Amino acid sequence: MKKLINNPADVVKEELQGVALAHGDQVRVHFDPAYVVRVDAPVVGKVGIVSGGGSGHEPMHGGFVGYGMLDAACPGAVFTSPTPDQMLEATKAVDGGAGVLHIVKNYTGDILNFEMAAELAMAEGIEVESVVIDDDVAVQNSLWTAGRRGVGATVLAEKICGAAAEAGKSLKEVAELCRKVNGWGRSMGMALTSCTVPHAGQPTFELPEDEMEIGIGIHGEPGRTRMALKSADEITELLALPVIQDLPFEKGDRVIAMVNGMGGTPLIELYIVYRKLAEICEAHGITIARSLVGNYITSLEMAGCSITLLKADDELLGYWDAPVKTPGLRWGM
Amino acid sequence: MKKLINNPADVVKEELQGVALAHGDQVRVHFDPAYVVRVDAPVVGKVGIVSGGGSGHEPMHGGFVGYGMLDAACPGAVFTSPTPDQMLEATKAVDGGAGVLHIVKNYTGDILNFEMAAELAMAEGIEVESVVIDDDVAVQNSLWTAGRRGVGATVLAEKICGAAAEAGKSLKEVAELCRKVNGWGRSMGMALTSCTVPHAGQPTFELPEDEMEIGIGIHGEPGRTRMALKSADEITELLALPVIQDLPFEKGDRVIAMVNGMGGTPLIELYIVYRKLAEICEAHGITIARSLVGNYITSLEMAGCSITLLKADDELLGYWDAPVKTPGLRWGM
Amino acid sequence: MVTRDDILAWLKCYRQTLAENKDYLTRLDSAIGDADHGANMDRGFAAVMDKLPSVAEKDLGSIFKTIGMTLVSTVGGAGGPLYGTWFMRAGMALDGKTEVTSADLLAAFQAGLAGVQQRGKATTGEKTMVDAMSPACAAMQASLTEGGDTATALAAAAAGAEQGMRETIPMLATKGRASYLGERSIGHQDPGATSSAMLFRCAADVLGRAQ
Amino acid sequence: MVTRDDILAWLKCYRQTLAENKDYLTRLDSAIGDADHGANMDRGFAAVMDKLPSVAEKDLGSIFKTIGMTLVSTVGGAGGPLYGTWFMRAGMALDGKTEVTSADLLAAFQAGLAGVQQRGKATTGEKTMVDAMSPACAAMQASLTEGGDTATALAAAAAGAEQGMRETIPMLATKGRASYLGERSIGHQDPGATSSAMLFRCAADVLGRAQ
Ligand SMILES: Nc1ncnc2c1ncn2[C@@H]1O[C@H](COP(=O)(O)OP(=O)(O)O)[C@@H](O)[C@H]1O
Ligand SMILES: Nc1ncnc2c1ncn2[C@@H]1O[C@H](COP(=O)(O)OP(=O)(O)O)[C@@H](O)[C@H]1O
Ligand SMILES: [Mg+2]
Ligand SMILES: [Mg+2]
Ligand SMILES: [Mg+2]
Ligand SMILES: [Mg+2]
Repeated sequence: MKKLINNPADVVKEELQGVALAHGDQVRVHFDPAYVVRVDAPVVGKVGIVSGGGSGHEPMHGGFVGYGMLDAACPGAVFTSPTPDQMLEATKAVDGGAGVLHIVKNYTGDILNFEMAAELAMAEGIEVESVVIDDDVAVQNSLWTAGRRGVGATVLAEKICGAAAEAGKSLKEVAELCRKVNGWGRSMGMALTSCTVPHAGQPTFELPEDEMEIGIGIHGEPGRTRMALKSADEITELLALPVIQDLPFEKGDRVIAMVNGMGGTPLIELYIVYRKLAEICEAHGITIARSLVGNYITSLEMAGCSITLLKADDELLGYWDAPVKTPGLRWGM
Repeated sequence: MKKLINNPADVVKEELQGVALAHGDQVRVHFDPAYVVRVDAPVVGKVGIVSGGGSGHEPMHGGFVGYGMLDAACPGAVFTSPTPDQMLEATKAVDGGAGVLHIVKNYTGDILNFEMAAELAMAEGIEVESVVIDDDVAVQNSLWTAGRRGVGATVLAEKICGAAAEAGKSLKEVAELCRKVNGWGRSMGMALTSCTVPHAGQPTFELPEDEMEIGIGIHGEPGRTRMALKSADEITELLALPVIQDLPFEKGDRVIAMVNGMGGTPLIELYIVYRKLAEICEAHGITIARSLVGNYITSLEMAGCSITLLKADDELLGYWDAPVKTPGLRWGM
Repeated sequence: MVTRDDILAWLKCYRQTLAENKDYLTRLDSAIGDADHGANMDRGFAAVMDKLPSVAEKDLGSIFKTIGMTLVSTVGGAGGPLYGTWFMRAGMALDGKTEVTSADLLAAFQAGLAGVQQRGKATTGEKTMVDAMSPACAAMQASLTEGGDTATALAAAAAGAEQGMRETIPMLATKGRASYLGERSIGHQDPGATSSAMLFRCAADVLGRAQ
Repeated sequence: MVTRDDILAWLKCYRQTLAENKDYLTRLDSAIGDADHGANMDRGFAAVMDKLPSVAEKDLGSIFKTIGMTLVSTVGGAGGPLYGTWFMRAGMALDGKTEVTSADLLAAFQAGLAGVQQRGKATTGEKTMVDAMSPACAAMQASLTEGGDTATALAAAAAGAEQGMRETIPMLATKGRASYLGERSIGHQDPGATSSAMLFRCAADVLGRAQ
């Protein structure tokens, strides 16, 4: 295991200390229980937005705390959902009287912990809405399983809902918008190499030099299928087509497109993927109205990428373009 | 070799096509000869700033083209300096009548090619100033060698000089400022793993599972010394102390600090390094006034990091804080 | 009767077992999950051990509820809320008691199982910890009905849990993270069922020896 | 006399040699540089081959200057401007000629060397291509002074270049990218000296056989 870490048990704590030191002008980090919160929280009269999940996906979620995006993020241990007490304290810290939205990725752990937190917060008189993000088309959906995983659309939902909250929308409206984003967003990812969980000390899976994993999860969960390594263009097709097929994207639709790096893949490769994705979208009559290319929802040092397409109307594009000021995403201010 | 690429010979061309598609609102990409240029170039009356170098260091330099930073960037083949014709065309494209600054990293290839380009541009009546960045303390400086390499300070110089040019400073003034940044900036890097040049097809160097390379260059050039893997805190000291010792940073000085990822190292680890760097600076009485943590000057998929400290006075901080709008660095607009 | 000290010894045994099997559990979780179950359980029960002295003089209900809350706030993931719920619900069944019969224990185990099923919405056959907890309760109940003593009943519970654990191997996961794998979850033993079986094994070893 | 066709055959031989040794040159450059010298030279001379037909009827001066400019605009790195300069300066020495004597060739090689030294500011002993180019010129001059014919003189040049190339192994680099390595540059053969020695070896093989 080759990592820039000290004791594996201290990884998340020390990272948060680094975040606090680097971004003290934008966020405060609360320890025990751990959460990252906007310096100006709570914003009176604004809907608060809280997300969270296991660490190891940076900049998500802590890097998306700030004006126009999240009010707070709860980091769990690496790849482990945070606990209800973190979420409860974060919810209390950002409640400006207009209620709090929990954006939850669809993993059993995240669901159960956020559920407990919401119960506790509501018992303390805070209005809470929870929206579950489940955009990963790699997982064949079914009534009988835990359903799809929440991946890339989470980033887009946090940006868009953050803008709506900033614009003074009500809790019901922001939650409705979040469900719309989830309904219109689809993702799929792949891995060239495994990640290594610090306390596990060895790669989560073994992938031979000439193979790749299609449909990988952001925790190194095995994907749809393992196959021989292919070219960037072929890989992009393997990801983009299931995404396009799953949603009724239609000729003339506009989308927000994200090509996301898993953490160990350099930007130069992500642009090569983006180039092919743009070509595929064009061939399907889909217009990429906005794009994001880079590391936004990662899986430690895994090499690989994911593609997210979000069908976007004027409402979503308007919120997308609104100013955002976080360590991980910033424009307009 | 596991990469998201098609033919190794097409990597740079296809990446640039991706950049053009993703950032068409901010930059235009010219092919043959290849350069990335601001959509609104030339800006009449403003000093133009051109940089460039081998590809594989993304977002540098192409990702730093835009308002408040570079006017154009010339991408070479992977790790290979671009050619004079690229630089000449880029220089002509950004000349708004106030002359053009070439920011050149100190590598023989970059020096020779930019030198030829400057001669050609001046022969065409364009005023050109060249400033060489050589901030890498890993290389023991000497009158008898090619000197130090240009690394992290290049990013800071491009930001600061871009702001000065935007503020209407003259070519002489912007060049002087660039020399000041180079004089006050120092960097050092390390690698946990090698990068793989696409056309070489195999890692540039072999690094056993329990070793690391201290003082690595951004092209996978061997560094100062190879040694047993150490903790993040120890590694940070190994990088920060030579940086601090080389420049007469004094108690009470302020600095802009950058912890830069080499491409394959996840953000979570960079914050752990930043945390220790902040501690070391504090122990030396140095105040970190501004910081940057992330992938800014990379070496393909190499795992590792570099540290840059730039002593900063009010002038530098003022230009640092000025608005910038590029694909790779953005704030204030 | 099983005394409070016996119960504390059981928990200590479990904490020890988890520490020893941390890597094993994580390896199981690497195959069909996200490689953290061992570390999660170990972190949680280390925290439980730190907390226990402050409630060691209280009734078993308070002790179990404290354990449950400690797990909920330190484990995270799916395991935290589920094991947390198990202990909290078992604690309710033990309210006010400082020593218990085997029937009390069975009632606590059943309450825990019901809590886990309510929270996680899983039933048997879905490749989760329920597949160890549920046969453990069934086997213990059968043993007590047949007149088995505490040691026999707990041994039956542990054996039932272990058999259930092994039976998760051929199962197709339909709950939890392993369900994302579909067919590819088949052939691997569920980590949560494994940590549950260890809990019952410690009970048999420590509490079975008690009287 | 060496004809224009001979010269074109020499260049073709060199292009071929580079293609075959691309990986070898890159491996040398991996040890003390940045792993691109083979790809750079190969790319450059592929472009040269594309360009040659359009100037093949012109004088050698024009041909060499075209090669030089093509290298400058396609190779990049240190190699591009240096080899580009070598061909451009050699071209100036061959201005107007369509066939040349061995003395003309020597003058062109010397002009090329002078150009490289002026651009790169390196002298012998710094572990660069100069360490192959310079002894090549010296050996060729000595051979011609002794009355050697073209074949003999070019063979001497090639041998001189190769000896110079090997002598870069123990050198400490003080120019180019390898200089960043300090002591650690010792023990490795310089890639640029190696590609230069190949240029002279092709000259000996092709032009030496010419008359
Ligand atoms: N819905 C559920 N009901 C009961 N047990 C579950 C459920 N989902 C997951 N589990 C159990 O949790 C275990 C995984 O725990 P852990 O690794 O700690 O959490 P996570 O999956 O969040 O990483 C699984 O092996 C399974 O036994
Ligand atoms: N200043 C110099 N003078 C002469 N030759 C040089 C000089 N610097 C470098 N070289 C030659 O260039 C070669 C490297 O070429 P190449 O790999 O193409 O360029 P780069 O070093 O820019 O990657 C070295 O092996 C050396 O022979
Ligand atoms: Mg987990
Ligand atoms: Mg090079
Ligand atoms: Mg797990
Ligand atoms: Mg080279």
